Amino acid sequence: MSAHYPELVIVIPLVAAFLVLIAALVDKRFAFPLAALALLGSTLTAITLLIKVMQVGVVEYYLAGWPPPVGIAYRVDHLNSLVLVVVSAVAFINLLGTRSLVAEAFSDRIGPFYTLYILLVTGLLGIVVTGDAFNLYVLVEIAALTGYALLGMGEGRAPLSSLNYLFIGTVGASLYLLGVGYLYLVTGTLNMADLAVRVPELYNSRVVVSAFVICLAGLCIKMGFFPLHAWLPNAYSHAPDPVSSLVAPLVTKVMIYVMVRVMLFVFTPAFAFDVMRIGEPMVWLAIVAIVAASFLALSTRRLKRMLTYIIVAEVGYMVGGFWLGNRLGISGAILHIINDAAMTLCVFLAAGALIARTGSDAIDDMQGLFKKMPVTMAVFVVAGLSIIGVPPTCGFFSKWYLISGAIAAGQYGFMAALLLSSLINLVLFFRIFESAFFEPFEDHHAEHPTGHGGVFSAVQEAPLELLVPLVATAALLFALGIYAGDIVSLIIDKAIPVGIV
Amino acid sequence: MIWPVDFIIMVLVMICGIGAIMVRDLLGAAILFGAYSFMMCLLQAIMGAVDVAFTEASVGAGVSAVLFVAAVFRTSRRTKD
Amino acid sequence: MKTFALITVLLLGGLLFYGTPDFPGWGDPASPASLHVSPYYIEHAVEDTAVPNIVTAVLADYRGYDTMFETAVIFSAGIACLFLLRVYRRKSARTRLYRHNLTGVTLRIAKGGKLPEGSAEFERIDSVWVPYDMIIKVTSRLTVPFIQLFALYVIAHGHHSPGGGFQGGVIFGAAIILYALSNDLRRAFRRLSEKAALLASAVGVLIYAGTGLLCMVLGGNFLDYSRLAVILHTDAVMARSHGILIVEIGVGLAVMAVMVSLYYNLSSAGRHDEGL
Amino acid sequence: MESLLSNFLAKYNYWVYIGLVMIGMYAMIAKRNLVKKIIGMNIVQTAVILFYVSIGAKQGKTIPIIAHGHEEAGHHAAQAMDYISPLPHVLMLTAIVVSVATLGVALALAIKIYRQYGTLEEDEIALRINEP
Repeated sequence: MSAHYPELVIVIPLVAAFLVLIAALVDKRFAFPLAALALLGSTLTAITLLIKVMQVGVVEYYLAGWPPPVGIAYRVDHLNSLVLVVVSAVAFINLLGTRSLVAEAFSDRIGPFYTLYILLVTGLLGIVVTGDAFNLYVLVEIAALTGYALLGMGEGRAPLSSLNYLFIGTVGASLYLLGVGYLYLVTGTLNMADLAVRVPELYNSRVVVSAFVICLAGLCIKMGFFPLHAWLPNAYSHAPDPVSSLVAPLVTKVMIYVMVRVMLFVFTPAFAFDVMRIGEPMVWLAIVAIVAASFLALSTRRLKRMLTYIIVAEVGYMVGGFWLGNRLGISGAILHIINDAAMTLCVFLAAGALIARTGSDAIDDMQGLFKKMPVTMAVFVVAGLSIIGVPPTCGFFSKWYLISGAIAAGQYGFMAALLLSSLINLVLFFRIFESAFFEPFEDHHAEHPTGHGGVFSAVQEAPLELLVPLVATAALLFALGIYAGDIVSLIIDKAIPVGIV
Repeated sequence: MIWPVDFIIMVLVMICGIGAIMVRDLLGAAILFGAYSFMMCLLQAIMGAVDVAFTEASVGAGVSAVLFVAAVFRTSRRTKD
Repeated sequence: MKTFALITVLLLGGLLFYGTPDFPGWGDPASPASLHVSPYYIEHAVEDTAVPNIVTAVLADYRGYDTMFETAVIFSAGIACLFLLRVYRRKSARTRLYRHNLTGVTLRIAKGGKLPEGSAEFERIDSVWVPYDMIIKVTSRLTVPFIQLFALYVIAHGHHSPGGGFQGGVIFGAAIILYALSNDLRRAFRRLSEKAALLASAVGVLIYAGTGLLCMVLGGNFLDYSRLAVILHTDAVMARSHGILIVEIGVGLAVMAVMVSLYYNLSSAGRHDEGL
Repeated sequence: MESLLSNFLAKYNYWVYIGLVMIGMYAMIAKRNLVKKIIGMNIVQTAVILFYVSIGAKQGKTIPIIAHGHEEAGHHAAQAMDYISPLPHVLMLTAIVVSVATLGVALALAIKIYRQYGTLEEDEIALRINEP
């Protein structure tokens, strides 16, 4: 059975998605336990797969028994097995943490909700594990379609923002598909490993150059890289809380993983960094992204909107770090994919609990919350410190690698942007900490009569089932920080091709 | 392949595509989109992609057009551009 | 906005235009795309799978994994539409229209009036009043079974001619949509209810994924139909052919159900009382 | 000049696809009606499909269904040069299904927006949002 681990990671949640729907037709109380069981199974399989990859190296799996390039093949190396664990674990923790929020917000459509939730996770896991350029497009579309539906169920402007996201996301995916078509036109294959063998002969072909630009543009749209980020803040901040704490940590990070995968393992590093000479302009764009997004975050008074702008800035960190083109920078970018997924999950879960209890997401309404919700606020502080980059938490270590990479590459502008953004994050979070710690509590329910009712009516500590995942993720932030050196030396170092120094 | 037929269909594809986004009535746009899909299907059949043409005929010209009409019926026909 | 659109479009057009001169000529049999992987399919499809339609063989076997997710895409679209639009609260009955079947007289019953539910003589009609049109109803009732038969043929004969699960499923769905269009949504619900459509779409994709899992249980890789030979009592090649038929049936079922469910939700804006 | 023209004509399918991508993108950015934007999105997707189908085309060859497959299977294998390449067709079957799935979700969102604001025009929706 152990030979089938790469496939089981995907198939367990996929089959569970259909079973959840059928079970919910019978009785909707079956939906949550089945979903949790499926994601638990997927997480455990991903962890065993990671251990196996660390022991024996690259694992290959031929779907339908056809060897590539004729069939579709999985090629699981250190990079995707690590990201697989992160994606499945984040999805599982978020599922546990948001049960009561979901039961309240979607009481009449629990079955479809969990079906879409699991299909979204399946799509993301598939994107990470696949070794076929076209298969990746299909999986991107699954993740995107379910994402549009989940994001569109919020109140107020959510459907409109979600439709805009759909337009922009479809253009991004179509551009990626077009780029793959250009590559197929000159190479005749869709398998990533096979493409990497055949592309080097064609460095001078205009078709490969256009394919590179089109693919990169499509991926930049999908990950919300700065000039193309316009859809992201609206879509994420108007979404229902249980959905934004799933989508925000995962979707942009997985798309950055796709960029790393496509650039390093399809176009080959030699083409991406040396032939195209695109590294310098991309790093400058990333600098603009970080600075602009940080100032945009400073200008808003809404908690979730501020966090979405921080995501845009973090995308700038990772893209910039990757395009530094040296080992330290790329290690930093990959480490930051993991750390940022954990930090974003933690901060969005905490924000979801705060918003559910106070019924408002304005930063001004957070006075005195330390007294009312001490544990939730403590977790929020830990997540905030990690995003700022304070040493024992994981955010510090990935920033350390990124800054060392910037110094090694001589990109002092990028280093300055990282430091400036940390400073702005410090202001952003201490503004909240200060008002939550020192100012007296005011009940804002009178001002927001349409806020959440039911279980979340009184401003008090979040329920235990939400506190356990919250504290667990906060502990995870410290653990990732403490073991950052081991993660880099044992896993990430082996994921980066040997040619990059 | 007969090139005049090919050429005429390509011109028709362009005309239907431009028409579908120019016409100031959403129901008309939906029907023109159906015509566009059908012309696209002919183009694919000419190039020998029979399976794709079959799918495009049933999905693009058939079900997509019905879905457009249903959505327009449930919202409004009015458009300003 | 228009100038911005023009600039973006021209930039994109320029980018696409830049690559085109290096393309191999259109229809060139010696272009790289026709020389690397494709010839393998053309030369080996029949001996590997006993399916003369190479597109079907590649779709359901060599790249069957893509097709499974494609079915999952269409399934998630159906669920997404339901999730976004469905309104479960039943609004208090507004003014309703009923037709007396024998005389063709239309009754308008105001809010709160006594409704002739369950009566054989009266039939509810949509509030957008539609005249009683015998020609349309009879013609579509006559054609629907033949369309459905053709859909089944397309699914079953996909091995030898253009067609397969998707096309057949879409045509089967279109037949039910035609029935719903020519009659009304409530009559269509009597043939294929919302729950049945949901169940069929989930079962359809499960047939596909379940076949894959069965192959895994029998010791092969996921979706490796040749392992089904043990169960089907044939050789590996014919097992692949039968495996393709099984998954095509699953695809057809799922696509049919999803198309109908999309139509139900879009045409009634999720209320499921009055359609087109 | 002669060779330039013949080079241009030899790739006319590719020019049509570029034109369609541009039409679709223009509709998606410049039009303010949501259904028009959805039509533009679909035009972009079908243009990509046309591009892939053009890759697979081979002049003067037959469709990828092997004639008398069963009888001749044992005797001699099919010649790759006689048939149009099937792989792009397979990929595009998938892409068509993806495009109809996207269309369904997009229309559902459009209906939901109409239910909320009573219009499909972006500028009118912006007015309704800014109203107190």
